[in-house]
Amino acid sequence: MKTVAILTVCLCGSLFLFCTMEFPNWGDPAAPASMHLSPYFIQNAEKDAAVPNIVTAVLADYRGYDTMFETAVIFAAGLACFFLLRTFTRKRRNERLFRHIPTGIVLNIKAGGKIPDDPSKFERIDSHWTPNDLIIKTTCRLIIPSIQLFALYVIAHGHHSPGGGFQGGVILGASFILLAISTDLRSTVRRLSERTSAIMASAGVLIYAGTGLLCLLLGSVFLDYGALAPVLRSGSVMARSHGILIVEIGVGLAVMAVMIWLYYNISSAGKHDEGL
Amino acid sequence: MMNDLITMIAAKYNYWAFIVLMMIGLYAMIVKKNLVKKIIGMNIFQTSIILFYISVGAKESATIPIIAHGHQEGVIQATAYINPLPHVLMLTAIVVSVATLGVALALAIRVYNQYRTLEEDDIQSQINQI
Amino acid sequence: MVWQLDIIILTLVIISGIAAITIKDLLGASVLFGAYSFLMCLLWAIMGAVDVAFTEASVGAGVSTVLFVAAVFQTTRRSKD
Amino acid sequence: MTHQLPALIIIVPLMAALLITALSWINRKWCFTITCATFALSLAASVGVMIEVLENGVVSYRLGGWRPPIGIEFRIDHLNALVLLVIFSVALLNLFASRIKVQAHFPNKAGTFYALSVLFVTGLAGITITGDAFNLYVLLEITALTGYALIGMGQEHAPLAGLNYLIMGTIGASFYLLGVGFLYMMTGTLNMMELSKLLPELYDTRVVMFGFFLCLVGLFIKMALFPLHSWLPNAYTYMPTAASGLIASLTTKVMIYVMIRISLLVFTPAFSFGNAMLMTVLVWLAVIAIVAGSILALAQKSVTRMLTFIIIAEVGYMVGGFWLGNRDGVTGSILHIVNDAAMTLCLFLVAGSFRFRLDSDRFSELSGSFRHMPYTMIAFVVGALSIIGVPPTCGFFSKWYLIKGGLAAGSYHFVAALIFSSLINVILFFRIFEIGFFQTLPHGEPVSQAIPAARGIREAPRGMVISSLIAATSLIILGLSTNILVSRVIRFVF
Repeated sequence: MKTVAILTVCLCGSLFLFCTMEFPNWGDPAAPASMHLSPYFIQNAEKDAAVPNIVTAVLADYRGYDTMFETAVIFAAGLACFFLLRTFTRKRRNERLFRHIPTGIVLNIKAGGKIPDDPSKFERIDSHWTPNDLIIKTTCRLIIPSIQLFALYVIAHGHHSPGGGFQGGVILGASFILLAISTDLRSTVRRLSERTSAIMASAGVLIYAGTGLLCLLLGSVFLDYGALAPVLRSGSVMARSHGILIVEIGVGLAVMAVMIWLYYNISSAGKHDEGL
Repeated sequence: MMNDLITMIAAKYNYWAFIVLMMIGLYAMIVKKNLVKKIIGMNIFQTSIILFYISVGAKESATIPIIAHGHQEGVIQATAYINPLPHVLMLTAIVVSVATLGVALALAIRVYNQYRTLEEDDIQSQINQI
Repeated sequence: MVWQLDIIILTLVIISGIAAITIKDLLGASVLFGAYSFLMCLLWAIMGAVDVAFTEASVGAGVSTVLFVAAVFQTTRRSKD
Repeated sequence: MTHQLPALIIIVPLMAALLITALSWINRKWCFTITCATFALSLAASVGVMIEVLENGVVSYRLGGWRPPIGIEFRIDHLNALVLLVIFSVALLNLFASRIKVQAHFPNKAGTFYALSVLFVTGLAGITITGDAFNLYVLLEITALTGYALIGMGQEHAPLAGLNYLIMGTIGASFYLLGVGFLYMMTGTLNMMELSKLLPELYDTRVVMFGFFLCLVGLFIKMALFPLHSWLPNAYTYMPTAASGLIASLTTKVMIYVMIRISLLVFTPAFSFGNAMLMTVLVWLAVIAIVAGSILALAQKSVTRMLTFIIIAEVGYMVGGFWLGNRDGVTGSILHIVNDAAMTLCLFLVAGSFRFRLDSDRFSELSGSFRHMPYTMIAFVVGALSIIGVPPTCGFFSKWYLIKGGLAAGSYHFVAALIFSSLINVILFFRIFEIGFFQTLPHGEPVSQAIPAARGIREAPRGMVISSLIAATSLIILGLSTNILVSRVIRFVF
């Protein structure tokens, strides 16, 4: 079996190698890929949509339909993970663990025992070893807001610099994941519940598709942001630029929510207890 | 002769690296029995394709596809900027690959919960026993 | 674009790719895969695909690795191959 | 408003999927209604598009208002419109049948199930109408991802089967992407129409040839052509019955449609059918697929598993028929896409009813089913006759065209394989009829205490029975309207 597989892989590789001889040279400015369609994008992106970052312009405007489905793919992944993993039935355990927050001492309360009644001093945990490191917690508490601020900058500044809705959304999501890693999943879920993240994910994609639909309802075709001009009170070029910003915000929202949702489900195998 | 060889290597080595990575990914997907290894192989395979597309878009003596400020008045030379289209396509491909990864890991966790192992041959022997 | 740098990074990418699929410890494999993604991101930054590099840095080296580690924690670290 | 119809086909289900997800966290009651309305609306839109195509020829819709090679366009010709109709009709019928099953199997996740299946259908419809080679890949992945999730929630070994499908499916989709990359590298465009204009000059280069080959191999993996079929039987056997009618009857057919589209639209027929060796090899592969699928189906002991191998054989029919390269073959292949979708839907719905009432669909459990589930069995018989190819069911007519094409091309091995597989199908299904009809008296017990009745077997719920009967009727209607289909629609394809 192994040799057959290696032979197949090598055969595949040598076929490709055989083909590379006819490839256009790497970095050749006269290669067909650089000659045919891309000059239009390079020369017109700024004229058409007032976006200096050509990649953003192509991503959200010329090929905006692709990007809408890219967001839908990530949304589908979140949905799929939830569908596959989430378990709603909790195992009844005959012992419960509580941590005294100021001292970090863990109380193990057997069935029938009295549950500590001061919720401000005790927190419910799921295993004896649940990370509670002061240094990590404090560092993350300091870092997370700046990460989030940077993420918002990345979303908003995607027109002029690398970045955009997708990257910013991932970074925003990563900040919440960092919070979940540094404390525990339970407290993160308390801050941003699963319900919120699911609704936010669909709202994000809905912003994108809704913008497209609005263009259609305003008398143009789907995703033609130029049609938003009367609503945004600007010229059609600036309307395209603003339209791109709106859909980027939608993408950012959806991607952030889905990343958090994915992490919630994968890190706890759908149980949403202590997580990593 | 020697010069020709060097120019050919310079013009193609990126594509060769893509082929090597693709072979690594394919090998891992076909031969490895561990499911997480297979998933890693799948990701390597996908990134190799991204490498291919980005190499197609590369352009010598050109800069990143963001129009320089102060360029607005003059005519924009297409040769001055790298081809942006493959970048756009590959952004989508990266998103697709992380989405696939999420679903794959979710399935792998379900498989583990069912059989308590991630090795494909162990699972197969468990299935055959029933 | 400096071709020496390019070749060094390409070699490193290939090495980390091979290492990620040969190492027996799955946690190590996930971390090596993160390194692989990050090297890949450098490669794209060299080739001028800044947006792709940015995405790969945040997705491939960031979230993917976290998801891998999370999944390995939920399953097992051991692997026979 | 009619010129917006193509966009509505996609937007309505996409928005609905999002709405359903949000609603499933707020108020679950509405999920089913919204799904229903979505499919009905999209079906109506695709009927509208079909009428438009029949009257005015190809419909093109520019997304974002950009002209085609710059932006993405929808391009709907006769073939697409036909496939769209098939997709939404199948989705609607399966939805009616699946309502009770969803409530029974996924009580907490019904909304998510509906959202995933709507996204799945959105992906398929998007694949069908897009005019952009890369966009097709993105939508392929949407279909695939939702499909993996739906399959992974099935019973027994479903997660493993789903993961295997995921890995194979990703290889397939990646090969397709790579093939598109090769074509892009040589031409610089991704639009299908423009590719077909630019490619003829490059036909003799290795890269284009190899790109074509890669696209085909990727699609073969996705459609489970014989040596690459290993993911299909397990995935389709274990998947939840609520989704089986949808996934089993649409995925492979849409992939075959994509193959036809790539070969005829992106490449010209002159190129695709100009390479005699390629055609011979592919027809031989199809022959092997038909024979192997039929023989493997004989070895199975449960209805669903047998059907999965029949699907593999049917894929062989369509691929072989198309690569015969003559008019009759291609007509038969396209006709079979429609007919096979209907047949598979009918049979999978019936198998779903069996599993719902009997908890299993092993042959041995089916004894006495004609007595206790008469309407379900009527649908089953009609579906079986259609698979076998008995007139006036639709299976006969597509097989007729395929055989005519095979004879015209001189591919007698293909004709022989078709007849062989029909004979095997006779054996397969009459075995089940025998068990269901005659074996009411196992172990010589009196009729009143025959096992099925004692187990409380009765007719499947109304929704399932009605939808399987509608599917069965559609088989006969499709058969009787073959002439119209061929002369009004398929004639324009090739």
